[in-house]
Amino acid sequence: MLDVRDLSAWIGGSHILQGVTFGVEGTGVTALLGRNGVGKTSTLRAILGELPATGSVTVDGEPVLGRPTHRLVRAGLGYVPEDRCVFAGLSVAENLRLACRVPDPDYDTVYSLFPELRTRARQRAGTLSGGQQQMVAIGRLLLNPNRLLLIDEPTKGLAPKVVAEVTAVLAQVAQRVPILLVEQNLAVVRRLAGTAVVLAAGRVAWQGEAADLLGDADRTRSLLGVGSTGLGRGAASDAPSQSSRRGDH
Amino acid sequence: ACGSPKQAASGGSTAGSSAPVNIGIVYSQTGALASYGQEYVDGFKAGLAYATQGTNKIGDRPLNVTYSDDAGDPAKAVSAAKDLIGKGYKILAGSTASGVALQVAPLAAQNKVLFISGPAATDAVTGVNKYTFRSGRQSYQDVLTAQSFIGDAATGKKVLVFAQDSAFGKSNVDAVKAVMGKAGATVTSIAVPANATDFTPFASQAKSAKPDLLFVAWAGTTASAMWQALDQQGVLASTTVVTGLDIRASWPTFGAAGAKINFLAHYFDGATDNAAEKALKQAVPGGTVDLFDPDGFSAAQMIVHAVQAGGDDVDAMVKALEGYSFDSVKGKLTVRADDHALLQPMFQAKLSGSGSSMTATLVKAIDPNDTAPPAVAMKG
Amino acid sequence: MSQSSSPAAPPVPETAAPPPAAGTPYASPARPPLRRLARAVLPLVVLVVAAVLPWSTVDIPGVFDGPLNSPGTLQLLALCLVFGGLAAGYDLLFGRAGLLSFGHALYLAVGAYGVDILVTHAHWPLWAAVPAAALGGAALAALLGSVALRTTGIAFAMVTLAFAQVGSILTQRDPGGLTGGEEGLPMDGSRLPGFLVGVANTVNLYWLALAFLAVVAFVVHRVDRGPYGRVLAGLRDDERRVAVLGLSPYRFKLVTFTLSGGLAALGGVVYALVVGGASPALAASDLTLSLLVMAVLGGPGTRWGPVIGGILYTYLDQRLTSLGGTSAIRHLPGVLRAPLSQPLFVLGAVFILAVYFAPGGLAGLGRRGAALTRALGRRPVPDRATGTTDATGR
Amino acid sequence: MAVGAVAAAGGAGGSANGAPAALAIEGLSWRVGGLSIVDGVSLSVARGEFVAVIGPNGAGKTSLFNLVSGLRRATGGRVRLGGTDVTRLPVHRRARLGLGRTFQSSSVFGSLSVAENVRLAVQAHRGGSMRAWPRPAADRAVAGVADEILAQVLLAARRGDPAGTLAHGEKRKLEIALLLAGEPTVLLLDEPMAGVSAADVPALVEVIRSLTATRGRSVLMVEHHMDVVLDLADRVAVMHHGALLICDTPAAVMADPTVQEAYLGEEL
Amino acid sequence: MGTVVLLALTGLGLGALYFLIASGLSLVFGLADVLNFAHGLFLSVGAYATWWAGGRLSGPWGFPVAVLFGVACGAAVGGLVELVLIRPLYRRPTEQVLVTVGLSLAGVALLQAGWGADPRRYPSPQWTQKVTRVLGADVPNDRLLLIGVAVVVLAGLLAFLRFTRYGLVIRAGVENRAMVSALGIDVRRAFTLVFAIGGALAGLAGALGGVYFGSVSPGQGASLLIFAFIVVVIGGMGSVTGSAYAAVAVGLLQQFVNYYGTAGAGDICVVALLAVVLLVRPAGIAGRAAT
Ligand SMILES: Nc1ncnc2c1ncn2[C@@H]1O[C@H](COP(=O)(O)OP(=O)(O)OP(=O)(O)O)[C@@H](O)[C@H]1O
Ligand SMILES: Nc1ncnc2c1ncn2[C@@H]1O[C@H](COP(=O)(O)OP(=O)(O)OP(=O)(O)O)[C@@H](O)[C@H]1O
Ligand SMILES: [Mg+2]
Ligand SMILES: [Mg+2]
Repeated sequence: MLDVRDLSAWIGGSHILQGVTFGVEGTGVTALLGRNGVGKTSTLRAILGELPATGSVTVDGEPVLGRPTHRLVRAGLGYVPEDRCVFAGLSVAENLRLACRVPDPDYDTVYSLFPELRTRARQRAGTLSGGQQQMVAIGRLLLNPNRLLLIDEPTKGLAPKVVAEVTAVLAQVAQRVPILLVEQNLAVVRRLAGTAVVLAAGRVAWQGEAADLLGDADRTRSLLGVGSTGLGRGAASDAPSQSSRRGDH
Repeated sequence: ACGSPKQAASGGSTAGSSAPVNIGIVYSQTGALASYGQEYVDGFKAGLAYATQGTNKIGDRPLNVTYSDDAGDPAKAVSAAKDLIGKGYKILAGSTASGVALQVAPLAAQNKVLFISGPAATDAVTGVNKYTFRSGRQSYQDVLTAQSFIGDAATGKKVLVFAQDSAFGKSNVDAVKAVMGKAGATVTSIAVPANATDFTPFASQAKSAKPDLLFVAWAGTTASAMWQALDQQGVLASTTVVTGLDIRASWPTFGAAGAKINFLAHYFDGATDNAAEKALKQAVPGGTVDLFDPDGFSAAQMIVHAVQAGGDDVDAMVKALEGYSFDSVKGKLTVRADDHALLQPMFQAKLSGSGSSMTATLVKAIDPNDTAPPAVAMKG
Repeated sequence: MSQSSSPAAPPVPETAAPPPAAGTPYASPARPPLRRLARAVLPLVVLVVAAVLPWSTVDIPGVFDGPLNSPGTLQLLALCLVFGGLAAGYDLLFGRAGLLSFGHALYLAVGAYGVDILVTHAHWPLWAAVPAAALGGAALAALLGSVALRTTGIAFAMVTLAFAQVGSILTQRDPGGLTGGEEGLPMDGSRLPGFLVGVANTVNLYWLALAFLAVVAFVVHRVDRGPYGRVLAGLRDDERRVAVLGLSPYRFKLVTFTLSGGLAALGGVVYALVVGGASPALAASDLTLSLLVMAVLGGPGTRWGPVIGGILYTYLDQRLTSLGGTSAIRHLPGVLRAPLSQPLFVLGAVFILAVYFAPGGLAGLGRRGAALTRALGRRPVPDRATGTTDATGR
Repeated sequence: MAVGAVAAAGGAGGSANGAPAALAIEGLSWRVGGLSIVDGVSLSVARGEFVAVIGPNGAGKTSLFNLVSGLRRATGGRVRLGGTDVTRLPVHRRARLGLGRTFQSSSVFGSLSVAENVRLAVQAHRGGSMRAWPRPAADRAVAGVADEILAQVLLAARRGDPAGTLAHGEKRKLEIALLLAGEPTVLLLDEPMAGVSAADVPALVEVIRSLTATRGRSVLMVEHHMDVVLDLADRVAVMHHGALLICDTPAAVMADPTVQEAYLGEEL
Repeated sequence: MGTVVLLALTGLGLGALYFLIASGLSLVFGLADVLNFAHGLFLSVGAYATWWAGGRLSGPWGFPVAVLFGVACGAAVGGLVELVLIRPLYRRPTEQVLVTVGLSLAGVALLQAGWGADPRRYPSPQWTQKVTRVLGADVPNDRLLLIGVAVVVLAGLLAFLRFTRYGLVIRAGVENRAMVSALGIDVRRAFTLVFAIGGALAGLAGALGGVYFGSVSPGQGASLLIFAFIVVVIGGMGSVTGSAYAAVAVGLLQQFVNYYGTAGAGDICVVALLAVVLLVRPAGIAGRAAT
């Protein structure tokens, strides 16, 4: 489906991606993991032609590097950027309308998933809460049919309940469309991802079955720097730290 | 190479039997008044040829004329003048814009060089200092010409001055008050912002004032709209309207109004017929003389006379020019000794025809003495 | 959410924010002591050279008509220096604090007309008139600034423009015969100290202008280096953040506005002395625009950019008028001659080209050149057609 | 509901034991365009206390922070910092009184280097920002402090780079650094962990813990990562539709059925 | 009575002129977020183009055709400027504005080089210079013409913004260009279009401005620009309807103050109005939205 070979990208003269190579199968979720600043977002942006890049990227065999972003998107690459990028000056409705590429956009899915968006249709997106903005960003994606989705930290800033809901939706979507997902919440990754790609310093450090990664405590720690229990709710609230703080005052 | 910071300034052309006479012309080659400047320079060249019988020499001293552009900006004019003076030039002329003339004049006094102001019409140049002369007319002379339209029967007449709200307009208003007020007329004025977009309010103010004589003091690009407003509000039809005749290029902008206006003219093609005029007419490109050609012409005549009499001694030049009376394009011109005002004939004219084929016809020429501005004390 | 523009405050248009990074010397890591020494000493060397310039009789044909020590050249240089200083002072607002003012000409005019009127009409001695005019300008800036700074972005630009426009209209209208309207107000030379009067003394005006430039450069540089400059840079990036850190943006902006206004007024004073009078063009909004152009030409927020920009712009503005006369132009075919003999045309064209080929201003050229070569050295040339690249990529 | 909250606050908030609460919010409200975003919230944070604020997206948490820090003018109620009423004070005055905050979506000085960002914050706290001439001793001191702080938040490596070029997670850390520099007595943290990679969470948790453990600072923190909340908070306040549902010990809150249903949903 | 009617109608006419100028400015500023100093140049281009064509055409349809020609030229110049000068700079908003500044300098000088600094008589049809008697006031016909055209333009613009997606696309594009193309939209075309429309509106304003002034001169556009700016800002940057209100207010204010107050006080009043509005409502009458 998506095939990234030896992808290198530069920002302001610094070599951000140094030959990233991985692939995404026809269905399911491929998780792109790694610490802050290793180049996850840059990878997505390079694929979409937002960064000057070299190497080869093909979707269904056809090369995409160097083609203007809006062509790629029309061709079916959906993108949810990291910092949401809702248009602050536009109303929620306008934000959605802007995203429609097809005559019959699928508003039902969007509104059933985020009722908020219907009730706040006329509100300026800039005044939305962080989470609500995230909803708009994801909603924009689901309006149009896509061949491949590139999603950057969709659950960031969402309340646990919404996280669960979004995760569920993405799971559904993933049955129809393959997703390349950047995510920090390992619980979500565990729930969604079939395969995982771990980046480190602009290179691929590991790739394979997500289960193998998250199943194996040492590997998780070495690659992601956390116990595989990661961010399961309440997991990290271990006694010593509690008591230690209590002891302080 | 090393020298003193003041060295070049003290340098200059040493008076020699055949050393060239340096003349600096600082005028508007570019900028808003470019076409005035053009006319002035055409006239000046013609004048030099005329005054030197085509030799462009005085005695056997060739005339070396340097033309530099001030773009209507005093700063540039001052730079240019200082540059010329620094190079030892003792004679400056030009200044198309009043603002420029006023800022260059002091330089003449400070550095003891001869300066002959050009088309700049401001009265302030007259008597500004002993080294400054003028080769054109001044606002006051326009006004005195305007008065000639109502003659001495001004007593009890209502005169309204429709003037730009600017120094130019103000000086006109003052002059009218002085002249016609003295003659017994009651003078009122409307000061109109020069850059106003719509003149209807002012036009209807003028209408409701019902004057016997409306004197319009206007210059600049908005003239057309202004006249149109006056015409549309029926002012032109209801009273005698007098204004100055601008350069030929602007005539069409009077539009329909043109025929209804009495013009006082500094000069226009065909106003006079004399030797100088003939010489000028065949010298200027296109063969039609216009408003400011005579100014350049007379400037040249004055310079030549000054040099002939004074050589390189500026004070001698000044002496020679004071009271100098000569025949020029406009007729007999006289430099009044005590304030350097240039006494000259003025004209009344009518416009006829339309579009580019408009022609001005002479109604009456006014004697220099009838348009002589009151003498002012020499300031510096 | 709080980051995106709230409905209350108008979105600060990017036009108000000068190109980032250009302004901050901080971004650059510590440089070797030698370079730093050079940075400190070089300006002094330049200053000294500039100061002794009038003794040189070198003639640079084409650049100046006349040797360096000829009054014409000195006068031209003096004007250039004045505007160099003015541009630097304006950049304190625009480049450092990111405040886009369209009304800076007002303070310049206050200085010029102020000193002119005090000397010519009120017959004050110069030594009293100069500080009075300069402080007057600063005071006015403080007053109007305290009002205008309640708005931001384009709104701020327009309020300042409005104030300046009133000033411009007033000078045009010649209230009480003070300003001389469109004819301007020549300085009464007889009331000035002798060493400032007369062509022979042009050199003193030159030194005066140089001194002014030095003062401005010193002030700006101080502001730049000290903590104060750091705050300004912060304001330029994110005002709200500065407030949250416990500093009052309004206070800092007002101080800067006043300071910059005062410098402009001082510049006006010097201008009036150099040119020997004041003219309404000084109060026109065009002049503010040209200050903006100068700053951008040189590189807003950079140390020497605005100065260079101001000098260059003024030089062109002054010299291009005579360009029209040169035979080189006169013998061109009409299509070319007509535009090229229009100084403003050449100036505008030059400016546009500069914006393109010297983004971040002339001052940025060197730096960018270096960066470019580095980047090119590092990165293989991608073959856009196929999206592939030669293996030398890594 | 708010009333109950006040009671809860009164109980747990340090105001019981005589000394004024570090931060006291009393019936704070904010209405825009007819709808009320924050609705009579009352809450007090004792000296050295750590209170977490949770609630569904759009509950009004960030808005509450904006009211407390002064970015928005409250339409009702008052805010006290250590006894002084700051309801009418401008942002920077509140900051001077020891109130510090971070933003949900990072806002750092993009064109300044990372180090300069922190130095600016340090000097803002230490004064002398109006100074336009260098004073080596002071400047060096500032730089020193800044570097310590950068080391603390694991950003020392990037001190030279323009802050605008930081990756998202790195910006979050810089936010905290700016906060530290101000040595505030009351901290408002808006989702400090959002976007921070799992690997760095524990370290940051420790940084935040040290913030409070030392010098008895008080913290009000919005966070959606429940484990972090449970780990750090003494009390948890739950907001819903702009109002305060409950404010109680973590355990009690987690047990509350409304919270379960409205906020937490079922475990992934 | 007559005077009041006269002032009111001519005031409206003035307002209409201001609006015609401001509308293009406002569109470009509100949508593309470029404070277009070259707008005055576009204006002059339209005026000169119409003047040029009007001199060559005759007959009842001569002038309308000439106006169309002027509008077309304005549009062409506008589009061209965006393509050649603005587009390459979209990452550098400040420079965009500055390029328009440079353009306004160079362009006006160019016109001057071509046709000289002196005003040229404008080939307005006779009837525009006649007056119509309304309630005892001789109202110049060109004012009525301006009012009519202004209304049409307003309606047209609102329709454009409401019924096409362009308004949306461009407002979004100004905020975050990359993101718009990440939604699969070609922003650049939209931007060029808006500049072309802005240019066309300027051209129209220039063409009719010529009728209004009875002459054309290179600086004409620039001299009107400052009031256009004021109108745009008072109206709320980028709000077309806001500009309409503001234009009328400014026009009437200027007219009446100029008649009843001391001459020329009008300008100062307008400027004062601007300052007051901005201090009370920094976002202008209508806040900021391209509607
Ligand atoms: N504009 C820029 N200029 C220079 N470097 C940049 C720029 N933007 C990002 N970088 C650097 O590129 C590297 C990768 O950034 P990227 O955003 O892809 O990381 P990331 O994996 O998405 O991090 P995070 O998990 O925090 O989002 C980071 O080190 C960042 O500092
Ligand atoms: N200026 C405004 N106009 C209208 N509604 C607003 C405005 N500002 C905020 N809101 C609404 O107020 C509610 C609270 O916003 P807030 O950002 O405080 O939520 P939050 O609790 O921080 O949510 P999140 O956890 O997603 O950040 C949201 O529904 C938001 O849409
Ligand atoms: Mg990222
Ligand atoms: Mg929030």
